[in-house]
Amino acid sequence: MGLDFSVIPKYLDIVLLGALWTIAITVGAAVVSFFGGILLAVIALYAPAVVRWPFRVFSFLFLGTPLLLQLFLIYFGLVQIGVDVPAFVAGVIGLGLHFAVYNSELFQASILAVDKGQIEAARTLGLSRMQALRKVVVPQAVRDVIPPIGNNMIALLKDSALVSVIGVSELTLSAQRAIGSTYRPFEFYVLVAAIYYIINLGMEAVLRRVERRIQASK
Amino acid sequence: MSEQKPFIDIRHAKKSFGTLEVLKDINLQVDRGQIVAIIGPSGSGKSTLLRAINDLDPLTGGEIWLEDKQINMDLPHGQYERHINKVRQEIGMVFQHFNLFPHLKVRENVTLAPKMLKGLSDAEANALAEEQLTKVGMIERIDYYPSQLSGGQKQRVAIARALAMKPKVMLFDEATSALDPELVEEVNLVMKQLAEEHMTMIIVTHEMGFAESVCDRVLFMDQGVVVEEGPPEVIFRNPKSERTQNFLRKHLAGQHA
Amino acid sequence: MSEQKPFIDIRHAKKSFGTLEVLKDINLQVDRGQIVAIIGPSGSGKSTLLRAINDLDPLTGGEIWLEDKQINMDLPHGQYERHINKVRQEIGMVFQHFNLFPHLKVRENVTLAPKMLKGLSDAEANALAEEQLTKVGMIERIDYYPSQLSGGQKQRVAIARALAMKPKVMLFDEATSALDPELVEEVNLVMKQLAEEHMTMIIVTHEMGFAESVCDRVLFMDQGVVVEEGPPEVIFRNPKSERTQNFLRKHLAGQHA
Amino acid sequence: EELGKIKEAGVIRIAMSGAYPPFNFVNDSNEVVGFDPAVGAEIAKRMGVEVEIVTTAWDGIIGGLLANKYDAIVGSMSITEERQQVVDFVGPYYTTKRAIFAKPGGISSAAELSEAKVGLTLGETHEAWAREMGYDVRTYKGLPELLLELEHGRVDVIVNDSIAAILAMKETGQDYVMITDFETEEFGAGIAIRKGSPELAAAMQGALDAMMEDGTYLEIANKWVGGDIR
Amino acid sequence: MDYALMQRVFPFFLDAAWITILLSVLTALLGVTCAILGTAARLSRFPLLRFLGAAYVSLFRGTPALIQLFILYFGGPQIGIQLDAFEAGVIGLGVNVGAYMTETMRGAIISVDKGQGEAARTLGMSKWQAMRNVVLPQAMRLMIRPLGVNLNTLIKSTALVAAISVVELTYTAQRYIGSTYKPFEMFLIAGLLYMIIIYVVGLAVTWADRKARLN
Ligand SMILES: Nc1ncnc2c1ncn2[C@@H]1O[C@H](COP(=O)(O)OP(=O)(O)OP(=O)(O)O)[C@@H](O)[C@H]1O
Ligand SMILES: Nc1ncnc2c1ncn2[C@@H]1O[C@H](COP(=O)(O)OP(=O)(O)OP(=O)(O)O)[C@@H](O)[C@H]1O
Ligand SMILES: [Mg+2]
Ligand SMILES: [Mg+2]
Repeated sequence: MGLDFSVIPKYLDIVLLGALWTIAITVGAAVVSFFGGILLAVIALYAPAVVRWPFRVFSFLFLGTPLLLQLFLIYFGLVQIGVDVPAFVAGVIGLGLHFAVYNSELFQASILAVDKGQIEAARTLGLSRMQALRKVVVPQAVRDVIPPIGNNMIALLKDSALVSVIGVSELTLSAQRAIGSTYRPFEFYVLVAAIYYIINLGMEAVLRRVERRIQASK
Repeated sequence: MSEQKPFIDIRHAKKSFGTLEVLKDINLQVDRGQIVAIIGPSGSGKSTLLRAINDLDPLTGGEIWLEDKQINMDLPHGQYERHINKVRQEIGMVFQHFNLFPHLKVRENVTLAPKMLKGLSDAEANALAEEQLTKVGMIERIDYYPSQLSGGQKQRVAIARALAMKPKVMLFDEATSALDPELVEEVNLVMKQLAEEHMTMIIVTHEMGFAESVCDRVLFMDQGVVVEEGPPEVIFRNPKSERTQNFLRKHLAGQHA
Repeated sequence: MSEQKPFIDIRHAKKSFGTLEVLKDINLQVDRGQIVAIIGPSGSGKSTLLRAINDLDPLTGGEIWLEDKQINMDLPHGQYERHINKVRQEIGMVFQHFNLFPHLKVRENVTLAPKMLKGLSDAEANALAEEQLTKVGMIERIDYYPSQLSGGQKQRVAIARALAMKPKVMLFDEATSALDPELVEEVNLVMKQLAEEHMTMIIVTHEMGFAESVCDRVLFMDQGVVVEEGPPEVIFRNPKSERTQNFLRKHLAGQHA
Repeated sequence: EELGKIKEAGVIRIAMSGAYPPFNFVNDSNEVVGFDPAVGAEIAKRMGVEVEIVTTAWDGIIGGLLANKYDAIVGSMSITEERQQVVDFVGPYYTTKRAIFAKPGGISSAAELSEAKVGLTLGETHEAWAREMGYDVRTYKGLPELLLELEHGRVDVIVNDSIAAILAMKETGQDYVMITDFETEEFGAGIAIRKGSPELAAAMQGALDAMMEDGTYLEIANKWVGGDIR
Repeated sequence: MDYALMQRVFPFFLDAAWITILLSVLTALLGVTCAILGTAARLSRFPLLRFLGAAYVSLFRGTPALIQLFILYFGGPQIGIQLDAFEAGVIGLGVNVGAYMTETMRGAIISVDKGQGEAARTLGMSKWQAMRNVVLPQAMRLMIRPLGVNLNTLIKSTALVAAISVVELTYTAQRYIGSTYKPFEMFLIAGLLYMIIIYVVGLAVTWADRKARLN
């Protein structure tokens, strides 16, 4: 069977609506992963062992298993113990926490890479450890790590496709729906790939601008 | 040592890193308004001593007093933190590598601590920053980032940042040795100005000329002990100890070669 | 300029980075065995000129000759590569930050290029390395990694590495300015020794004393032009140009203060 | 032509999800068993070839057939007009009906459906139907997820083939009520093959007819489903 | 928790874990090969090669791996590429992870101090000699950890080939969920096995990293 892209227009609105969901999930999860990552990094580096260890186990659970399983457990598992999170929220949290763990590794490295002299300078001025961390170390660490964090955000966009397992009608699921009606997998997957690619290019452009802004202060 | 009670009083200071003894029973008294230079070869413990004064490298033995407060106290963690943060506000420190906060503009570098720790309003803090930056001749660069400044300019901002906390003492750890030779003078000028205002200062330096011209007293340290101390004329022109003589000879050779 | 044909001949050297003109028509002739110092403020183009000599920063205009070979030739890529790799073997270069290969021991740092480019056997290369490292006083550290050496030691190894290629010229770009003052002398000694052996050298430096004691000629550069050149006595004691005077005054102020 | 190739290879590759008991599922020995494999194997036997079972996720199952990854889908696929535009069907080899289940005490009549959250499996025929009816639809990967969602009240009803759902509830010990007052349709489940192979279709249809005739079919149906589902 | 069931099916999960491991190993090998070519192209002095390298990275990192797999597996035959599911999985994921690894390798190479290459060049080494003897050995150390991260992601993304009928760990779990209606038990086993695989790979990466940094 040859290619026939004429089937697309009829389903374009479904697919585009899916794209909106994808963007919404990506943005939500990106925010969770960013601040979650900072929090996890600070805990990993500075919290007392009793706090650190549970978080380490938690991190390893997220690093060591496929996202698919994690989403499933958050959505279908939490409700068994009485916590009913809506699918969209579960997707944002699952995806966000998954990448928060990745981001935390980056933040940890970049926090450690901030010159020791910086903390010392802050401490000699009389700032407490927490104050020095908040005002001096973390802002620098964040700034230095924006490019790789940005890459994680872009990876997050692509992994948002997995949120379809818990029934969120994002881009990939919308395409499957259209394919389910037309049996034209190739055409729709190419379309979807193109849409992901465009969103991706948009994110890269934003990232480049942010990087340039940061470079200006360096 | 002209008054009764010294302003800074270091008694039997000892410091080891593991088995390495870096400070071995150091005693040093500094009066209010006095300016003391510390010289000595690399690794002799100069920085360690200076850093001990605000407990950045806590001593393993001995006591350090500032006026009537002991600095290196053994307190429960939370109490110690409150105590040391208070003490450090009274002690300004200037580092070899400036340690300006690169993500903040010059203005914010200076206002950060006063705003956070003394609760100054934006307006008050700004006025303070402008005053201190004017003093070190950096007022025009108030809205620059540190990366846009030369080394000498950075160091002057670092001094302004420390001064903004209105410290009672200023500590300088080789404040000019990371600078290009042409930029050294501008920083030295600021330090001389502080000297004229009778700021109490302890200055670790490799610049004998500068030390001679501003300091009341010079300490020569080697391998964790104070080998010799006295007025600059004596230490530089007429040192008693052979170690001091050797050091000065080598040092001047390296500098002028 | 005692012989007929200069050993190194830089004619009308021009270099721009984008719109920034860094070298503006520089001319410099160096005879075999001559030692030339280049001094000047930061950003004046000293490094750029030195790097142009082995085409690391290719000129945008002008010619550079070594004996009877033009260095900066316009050739098809493959040919140019062969040409420049040959030329560079004859020009030793020493950098401010040593640039030793951290993954190789001292011995391998020295033997790598001779083995690869001159096809020396292991035994020959080892003998060569031992010879050069003895010369710079680093033979005992032959099986250390660079990270285990002090700055001065690193720089001496870097010199040995360059010498092992038996270069006709040595270029030094602030070889001692990243070193602690006490470590400067050990590197200067090695350079003096080379001077005694009549190695042709071009030395970018901030150390006027050293320049005066070893160099035959001093060039003062500022903003991409050679402002003044002559024997060290003249340049340092009796400079004609006001810019040179200014520079030296500031510079010495900073150094001795 | 397809038939010739299969005969030549001596094996027919049939696809199913492997996750739809009792029609096709993995047993404790990790073998794919059930009504569908049994029917497939019997047809193969009658065609004189071996059978090879491929399990693949339901979303891509028709894609795989079109991409020639296997020769037929014997996976409880309902025959619909839309599907008939891209594949040919042999059969039907069984019929079932659409059923709607709700929690006891929850929704009890078709009239309330327009207010309900309706869960169904992505890509199944019921999805298109429910959308046409204008229901508030949630789609999931399969029956297990549907049952979990119904259990926790995140959907009010689920729509599924009656037989599979009833058996599943027996398995999980859940007891849901079937809404009976809506107009249900019968569905024929067919064997999907690529278009344009009338000989293959004829051969398979022949085998199917023959096994229905001689009682083998009934035997298989009794074994796996517990009754005749023709 | 139905432990008896878990015990019964566990051996089959082990078999599936081998498929996952095999898939990961082959994919990693192909990925590294692609990455070496991609890196060479991105650092080449020919603009066309640089462009192709950049386009490869951009396209394959810019779209989801799942979609790439679908296009290769389902779309391939429409343009004459017939692959069985396992081959398609290895090729699809391998080329995909190769794009990520290209960036890792390139990043490591360009973060080696520029002075290193220059020092080698001033000794007379050619560009390639400097690269091979001076820059690459140092870049190698820098890239071990980030490549380990790529590998970790890769292992988890092998779950995607379930969608094209390779019965690996995730699809084994899904099949059993379909048959037993015990999702948590099944995902627990699969999750455990993934964690073991990833933990072991993590240990290997840490070991390699430490070894590379020893001097
Ligand atoms: N955190 C540390 N851990 C272990 N040893 C240390 C530490 N800090 C300093 N030392 C050692 O203590 C000794 C004294 O160091 P210190 O920095 O005080 O010397 P210094 O006189 O300031 O030298 P320089 O002129 O090089 O700054 C040195 O041998 C140094 O290696
Ligand atoms: N790769 C480059 N791209 C753009 N500008 C450059 C580059 N390299 C050098 N420059 C500029 O060229 C000018 C001369 O630089 P150069 O390094 O030659 O100075 P220098 O005399 O060696 O200074 P210093 O004493 O600080 O080493 C400076 O303004 C510098 O910013
Ligand atoms: Mg020191
Ligand atoms: Mg330079």
